[in-house]
Amino acid sequence: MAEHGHDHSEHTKGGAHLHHVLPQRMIFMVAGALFALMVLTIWAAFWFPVESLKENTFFMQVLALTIAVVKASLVIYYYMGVKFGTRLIKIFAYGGFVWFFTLFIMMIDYTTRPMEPVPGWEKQSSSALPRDTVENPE
Amino acid sequence: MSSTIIEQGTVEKPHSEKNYLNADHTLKSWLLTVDHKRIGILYLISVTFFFFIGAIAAAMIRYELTSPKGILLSSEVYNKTFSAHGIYMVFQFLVVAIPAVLGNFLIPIMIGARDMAFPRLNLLSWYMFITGGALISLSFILGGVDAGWTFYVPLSTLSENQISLCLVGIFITGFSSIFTAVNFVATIHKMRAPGMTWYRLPLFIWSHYATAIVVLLGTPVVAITLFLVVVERGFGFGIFSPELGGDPVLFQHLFWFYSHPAVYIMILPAFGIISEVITCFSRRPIFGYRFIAYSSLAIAFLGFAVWGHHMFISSQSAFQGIVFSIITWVLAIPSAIKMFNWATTMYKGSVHFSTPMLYALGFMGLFLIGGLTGLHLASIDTDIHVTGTYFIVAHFHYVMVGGTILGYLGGIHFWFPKMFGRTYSEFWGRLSAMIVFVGFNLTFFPQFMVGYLGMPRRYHYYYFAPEWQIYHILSTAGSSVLGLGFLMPGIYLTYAIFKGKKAGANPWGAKGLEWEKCASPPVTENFSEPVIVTGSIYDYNPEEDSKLYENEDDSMLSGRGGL
Amino acid sequence: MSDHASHKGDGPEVYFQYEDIDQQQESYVVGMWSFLATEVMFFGALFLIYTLYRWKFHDTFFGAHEQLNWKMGGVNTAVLLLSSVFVAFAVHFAQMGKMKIVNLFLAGTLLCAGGFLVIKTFEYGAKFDHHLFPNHSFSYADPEHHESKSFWDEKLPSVLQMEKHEQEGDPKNARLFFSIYFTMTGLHGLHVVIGIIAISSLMILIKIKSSLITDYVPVELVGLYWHFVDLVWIFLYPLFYLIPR
Amino acid sequence: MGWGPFQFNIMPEPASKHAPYYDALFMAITGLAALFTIMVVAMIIFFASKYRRGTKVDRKNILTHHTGLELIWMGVPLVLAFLMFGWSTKNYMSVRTMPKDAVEIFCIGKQWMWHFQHMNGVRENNELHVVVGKPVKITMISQDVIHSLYLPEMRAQYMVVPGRYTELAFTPTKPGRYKILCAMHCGTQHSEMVGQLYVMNPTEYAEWVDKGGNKYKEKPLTIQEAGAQIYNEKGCANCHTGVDNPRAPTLNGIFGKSRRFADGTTAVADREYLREAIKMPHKKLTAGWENTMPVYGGTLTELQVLQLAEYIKTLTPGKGDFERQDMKRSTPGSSGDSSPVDVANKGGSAGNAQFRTSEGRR
Repeated sequence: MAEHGHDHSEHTKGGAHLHHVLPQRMIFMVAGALFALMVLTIWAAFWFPVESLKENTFFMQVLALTIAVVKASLVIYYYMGVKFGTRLIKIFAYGGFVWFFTLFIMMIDYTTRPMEPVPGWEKQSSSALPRDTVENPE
Repeated sequence: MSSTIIEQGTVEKPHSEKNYLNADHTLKSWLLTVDHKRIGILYLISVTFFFFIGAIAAAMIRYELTSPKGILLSSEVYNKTFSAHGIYMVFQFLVVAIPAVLGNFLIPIMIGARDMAFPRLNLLSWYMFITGGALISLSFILGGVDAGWTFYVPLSTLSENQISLCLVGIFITGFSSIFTAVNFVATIHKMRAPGMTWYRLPLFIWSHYATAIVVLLGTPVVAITLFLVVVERGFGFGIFSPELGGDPVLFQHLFWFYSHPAVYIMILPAFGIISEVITCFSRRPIFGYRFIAYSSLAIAFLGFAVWGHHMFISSQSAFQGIVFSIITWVLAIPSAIKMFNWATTMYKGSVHFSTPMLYALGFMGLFLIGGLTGLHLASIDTDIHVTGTYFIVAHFHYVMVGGTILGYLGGIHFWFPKMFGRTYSEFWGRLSAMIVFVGFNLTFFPQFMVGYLGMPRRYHYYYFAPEWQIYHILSTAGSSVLGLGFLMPGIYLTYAIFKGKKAGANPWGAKGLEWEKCASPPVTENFSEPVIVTGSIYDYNPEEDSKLYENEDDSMLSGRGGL
Repeated sequence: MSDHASHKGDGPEVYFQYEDIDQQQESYVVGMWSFLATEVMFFGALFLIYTLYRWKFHDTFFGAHEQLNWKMGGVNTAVLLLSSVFVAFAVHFAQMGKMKIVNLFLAGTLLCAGGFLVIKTFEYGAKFDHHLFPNHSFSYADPEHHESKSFWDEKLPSVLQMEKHEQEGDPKNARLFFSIYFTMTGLHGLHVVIGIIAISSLMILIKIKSSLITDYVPVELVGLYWHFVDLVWIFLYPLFYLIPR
Repeated sequence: MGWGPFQFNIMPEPASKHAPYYDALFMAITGLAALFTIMVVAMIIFFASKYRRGTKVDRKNILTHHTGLELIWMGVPLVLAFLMFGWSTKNYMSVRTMPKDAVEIFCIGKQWMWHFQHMNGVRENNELHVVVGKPVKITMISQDVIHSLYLPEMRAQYMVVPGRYTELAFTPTKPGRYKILCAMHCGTQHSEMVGQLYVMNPTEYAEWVDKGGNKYKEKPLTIQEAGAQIYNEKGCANCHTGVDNPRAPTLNGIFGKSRRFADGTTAVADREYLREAIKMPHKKLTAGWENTMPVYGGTLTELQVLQLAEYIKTLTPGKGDFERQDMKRSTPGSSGDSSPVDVANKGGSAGNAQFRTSEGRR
């Protein structure tokens, strides 16, 4: 059975074993990075130095999520062995995470519900007042 | 006939009487088997059982509706009946039937493997399927479920019956199909025989691959959604409860995120079967192999972006409705591609009307109507009036029954000699195929009309509009015929399993590893020799084939068939 | 299975359905990854629900998140990261064939997982005592409940104790927050429990030198699963414990 | 209605302005579907009979793929699909655009009953009376589960969702009796959640209104009056007086105006906002006031909330739909022309002084 050949796109050449051993040095480095990023995200949440940005919810959330994504990528790429995986494994590894975003098509619904795509399509014909006629209760 | 799938050794081995069926006769050998063929047979028995439960519920619904006043059942029982019909048919039959029975049986054989990649996981999925079915059945024994198979909140969270138990059952069944899909993906990717490249794969495999992808990416979403309903009922978590600021429409989004692709889980495998059957009985290479193969994948992926067309009037934003509408229109194209390619496949073929071919032709006609009436529902304006009526009931029965079940029956008849090594009566086969076709149309075509007239689905009487009765009587009459058509294969196929004539390895003269390299019924290891594939797929020659039959009477019911 | 299996020389066992060890190993890894894609979608739906309600009720979510103990969440993050590192080492040594060391690291992972669950118990216990579990006794914005120190709070070392925050925001939407919190962390906890079962059975199998463990793949599969559990927590932590105002 | 006992109708009577447009599109799509069905079935029958096994025909030079052909049968349906999509979306927009001069009706769905509330105070269960030729806008909300208000002859349907208002508009064009159905499974007696829609001539309608609907011996309170009653019963006026005060902001003229909240956000005070502010007042605190208002989520029904909102609307001078007619309110009975629709459309007017004056709601 030595002469078997699978689809060329997936077949790894030669008799070499599929796995590539992640060196210990790399494990330590990634671990260090992960812990550092964990500290970073807590630090950013409570002691972020730039006051003006700290006020900005959106920025802070994006920052926290970016750190989380970096951490996740480190785990996926090194610890879960995607770096050394075949192309097939890469496709499945990334495919799941990419496909997750199709769920967010749903957000179109919630973000556009208050919108009025059609002229005269008001929720209340009297609520479409220009915003500048605001009366403040104060 | 020169076969270009090169084999080492002969096709027709002298009958070594050992095969997967008689390898061991104990009950334990069946219940603890890891042989994909035996698991396929286990699934065949169990889905048939669940199909008949669902069919009995359907019959009760139909007889109830013959009278505008609803004489047979009370409202409550009626609601539980149609819920049972939907839940059994969708979760316990349609979603699993073709992949679990024919897919399990054929995928390893078709790609030249000795078994699935994970045989024990395969057995586990069958047990989970049975457990899920048992829990669902238990929920109906203990009081029933009346929320319909869609379980829309807040009805399903407020309703006081066995919904939680039923949802747990569906959850487990869902994970059973996920494990099956994991198995399919790994098997199709890694277990192909040497030389079995992607473009030499039978289209059956392509469509099952697309199905497995949809199951993998869709099922967990509905699993978690139904789980949330369970915790909402159990603890009052209230993630969908409007009382707490939750949004009941979110449930519908998440539910249809799976349940629309689920339609493709049901129909894509049938596409695969039809591609095989049409090719075999036209005796010529399929037309547009790559277009059919890639249209399966296109359907699988595009199918994830159209769920909102179930919700055009559900108070989702109109903007999103329009987006979903246009994607749905676009999604009609891949199905059209398949349809045209199948029709063209018969061009210059050597067409033979055996039982599987009759089912396949019936499938094409019915799926055409089912698919094209889908356009009324894809169109965001026409959907308003007919959604939630019998129009939609008729539409999805044309797709699900006319598509999936006819495909399934065609597949069972096509591979029956391979599965059991015996042949059934071609006369009864053709007769029942025609009865199913006629009965089906009589059942569901009137429902289009009564739906357009405004009969809402899930009504258990219609005393306010007695003029609809005629359609319902037609439909019920048709359902009796249809029921007969479904019962007949059950009888003559069961008879044939034990008493049928012995079939050779390749009774249809078909191409493909399962026919040319594999005995009927297959041995436990599938192939007695190692398989190497060198030729192209579907390498038929219609001219030679037709010459063989030039002087034969080949009328529809002659009963001689291709056997 | 073993009666079907065929040994070829001294190498790892190749099951009868496979041609060779490469095919077998990659099949398993592909199967696991496709299952993980499923898991991503499983949690994905919950992340979508979280995003939607967070976007709709941001202020209440901010108010309610202050009831969570971010210090304990942080410790749990560290514990899980550490367990992931252990698993990475376990896979590393499994690939080198040193099964004894593998068991050592798996034991470390188990210890971390157990620690995670203990800390989680403290967190959940405090929530139950403060009537923040969204069942019939849920009560929010009720000073009586959150002033009193519960059993679970007192048992904590003082470093990990949190100053009390006023319970702000709409009680109903806060209930939604806690519903999502308990669903997501609860399901994550369930995955941790499944992981513990998987790891301990793996350890036993390695210990008794079972015929099921002939190469590194079982360790790798369990490792993939465990890393995924860690991944989920990497996102849960900032999303629940560190909501910016 | 013209429903003969043995008559085979293929479509429900088109009785709204939109129905002919709807049926045209429906039939166009049906025609397209029929065309494709016939085409493919003809292909199948032709090929299957001509190339039946054993027939002596040319089977040489088999074609196994032809990209041009594939592109044609992808391209033509695609173009047709886009055309039909455009047509249907245009139709959809026109039917989902709420007419400005519509008769406002409120609908509450509950298990298992349709409850309608007219502006003039008439309340109906499972029946709805409207005038022919006048656009109707129904604002709907559900008390329990999701329902779907389905008027087949109007080709109109929309879901009635708990927790949020949805809207449905149609213009009846033929007098007659039509069906009201619930098309979303809503529990045990789902199939009994049916009613009648009466489309009446203006004169008949005026008589009907004058009698105060079917059921009432004496004239009912208009929706605004009912709202005012709740307003007084619940003691809203104790805090929400005519001017801003330390306890609460005034409600005079808030409808349709932008409100600024304590958290810095703003929103227009529409019906949706009012419902939230009544049922869950702590959610959006108006800037400058404390969270002192009691929660009315449990005490007021959806109908009462609707009535209250309509009353609060009347406190707005010169804004809103019907107020245009009605805002010359200082002089009772001066509500201009008195076509029956206006009778339905116009409620009572603001100010306690005018309640129960017959002139105010002729």
